[in-house]
Amino acid sequence: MTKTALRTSLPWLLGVWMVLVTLGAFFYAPSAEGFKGESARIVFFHVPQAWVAVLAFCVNLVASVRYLRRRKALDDARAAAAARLGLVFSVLATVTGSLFANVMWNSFWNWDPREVSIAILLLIYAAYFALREAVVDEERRATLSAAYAVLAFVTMPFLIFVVPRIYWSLHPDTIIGATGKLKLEMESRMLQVLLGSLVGFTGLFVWLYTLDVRLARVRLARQKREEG
Amino acid sequence: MRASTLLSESLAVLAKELKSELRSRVALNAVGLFGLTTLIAVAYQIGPYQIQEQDRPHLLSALLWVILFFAATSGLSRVFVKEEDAHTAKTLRLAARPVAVLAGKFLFNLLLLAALYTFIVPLYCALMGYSVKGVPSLALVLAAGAIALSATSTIVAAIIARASGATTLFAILSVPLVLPLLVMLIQGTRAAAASAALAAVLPALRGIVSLGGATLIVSVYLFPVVWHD
Amino acid sequence: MSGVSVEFARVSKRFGSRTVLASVSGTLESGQVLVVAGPNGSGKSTLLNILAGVLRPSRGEVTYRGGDGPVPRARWFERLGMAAPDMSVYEELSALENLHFFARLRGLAVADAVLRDLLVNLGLPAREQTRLVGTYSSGMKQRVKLAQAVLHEPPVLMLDEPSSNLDAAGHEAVAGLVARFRPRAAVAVATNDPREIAWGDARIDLAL
Amino acid sequence: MPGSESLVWVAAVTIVIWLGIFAYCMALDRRVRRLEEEQ
Repeated sequence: MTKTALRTSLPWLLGVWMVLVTLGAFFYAPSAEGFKGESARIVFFHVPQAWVAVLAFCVNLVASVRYLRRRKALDDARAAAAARLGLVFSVLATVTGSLFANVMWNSFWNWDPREVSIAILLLIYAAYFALREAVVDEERRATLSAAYAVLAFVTMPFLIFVVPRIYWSLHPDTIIGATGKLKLEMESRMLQVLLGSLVGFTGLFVWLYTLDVRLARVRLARQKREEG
Repeated sequence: MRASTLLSESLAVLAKELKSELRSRVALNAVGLFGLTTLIAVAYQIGPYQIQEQDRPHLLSALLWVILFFAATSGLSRVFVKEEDAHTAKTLRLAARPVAVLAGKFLFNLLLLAALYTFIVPLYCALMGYSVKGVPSLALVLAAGAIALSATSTIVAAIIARASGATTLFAILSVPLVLPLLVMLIQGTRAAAASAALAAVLPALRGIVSLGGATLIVSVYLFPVVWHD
Repeated sequence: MSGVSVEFARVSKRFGSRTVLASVSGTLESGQVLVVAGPNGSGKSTLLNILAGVLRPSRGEVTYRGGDGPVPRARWFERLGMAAPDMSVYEELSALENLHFFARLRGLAVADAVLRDLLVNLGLPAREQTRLVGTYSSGMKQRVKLAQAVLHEPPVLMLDEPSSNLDAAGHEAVAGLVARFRPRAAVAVATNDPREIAWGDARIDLAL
Repeated sequence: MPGSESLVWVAAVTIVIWLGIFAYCMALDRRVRRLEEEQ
């Protein structure tokens, strides 16, 4: 299995995998009690999106720290690629979250602790790109956005542990626990679909991320050739 | 070789900040007037009597921190933005150690916040009829809050100082970082208002102090990278 | 401070797609004045900023060699004095307050009289020294900038268009300054002014 | 097993959306690979 053979076959595998996950989400997994109709099924898409948003933030952090140490333009490209995907997935997670909240508690936003953390993560990504847009010089843009990513990472633990605990006291009745996992008893089949979806969405993130980085690598190589 | 210590260099930066601020009073006016006008607007609209009894504890502490936060953002970014605008930043870069600059600017922002709080908070309590049972614990929460807010604002100010549209960018970049802090400050203020016991504010204080401390520590590593090219 | 030399090898700088400096090499020797000449936009200031450590080169290295080996980049500023068009002093402080501030920052306890004499030598009369720099003319501000560059007797001195905004007397004062520093410091002057080019023991010509 | 009418319809729409995204990504993949070969 050469690298290129792997690289061509993996996307197809992901394609089929996600079709199976979707079928599983709607037909294989039983409907959950205590939910209005089939609304709970959105969780098979909402939780993985939230997970990928957090994963992308960690990839962005690692690339940012590496940029601050080695000052390689490719590390900055990696950080930006991860942040772009992080932004997209945190928007998706926020939207699916509020859709779910709307069906369940007929209000698009009811300050569910985990939703607040995802929304703040979305604000961090938006601020990260506002900063990148505002700085013209490439090297300075890379340095400043890397510094902001590290700074934002420091507040993450407070975001995850402090905010939910406080909001929890405001809304004790929400069933989505502070730990980010749905509190409902997960039947084995539900768990299988959720894990399958997590794997699928992570695969999608990795695929898009590598595409973006390969594109950046080509652009940097061309730039170096022009400059050489 | 280096006769002076970091402390004396930081104090030199602080002294310069205070001297030039007292002469121009730009940040002081921004923060003071913004705080006062928002307070008057809020007090006039809401006033002590229109909030129901059971909502008062949370709403009054949340409103206080909304006013304090936005008043602060209008002035806290100046410490670095004015250095870039006046082209004194490069001179300072070539004369001082980065950590001394960070410490001096942090202390200045801390004093600015302390001035804002001592000016606005009593006025707020009077105008809004906010009775605080634990005044010493509220003072503690305000002090810890000032340290944490100054730590975050100073490093964010350094990051945006050389970007275009710096002042608006400052608000956009500091809001997500400060939100967890504001949540804890609001909770701490509520606890301080509700009971005189110091223990009431301890959980919030622990969170504020550790977030402020973590931010300060990471700023010491990040600032030299941000300050120098 | 002992003599310091600054070696720079194959220094290049690109801003986006524009190459401002293409592989420039040379050394700033102690006891010598190096003139960096060239038309506007040829990268004179960029080269000086890279040598001063406030700007990273896209390629190439810069090394400060002091008495006891290479000096780490974070400490170059302690051995360097610089004056440049994009370096101002604080307008809300007086000339003396500025110099005292920079002296304290560098950890030097410099007597008030020494600073007053330094400013007088550069052509800023005593009665002006306590007024706010904001009220100064551009020539007087330039003199304060030069004073801030030399008050710590640096072994490396970099002057970017030092005579800009200066009258004849001002230019003479700068010439005196360079002559005073040449014997025991490495001096670099970026300029297009033929009078300043004449100071150079060595020269680098940058092209567009 | 829930086989209600609307569920089938929603599942179908989701799969169509996914196949659209998938096709777009495959096209991107091919373009990047072509760019890399040009290097």
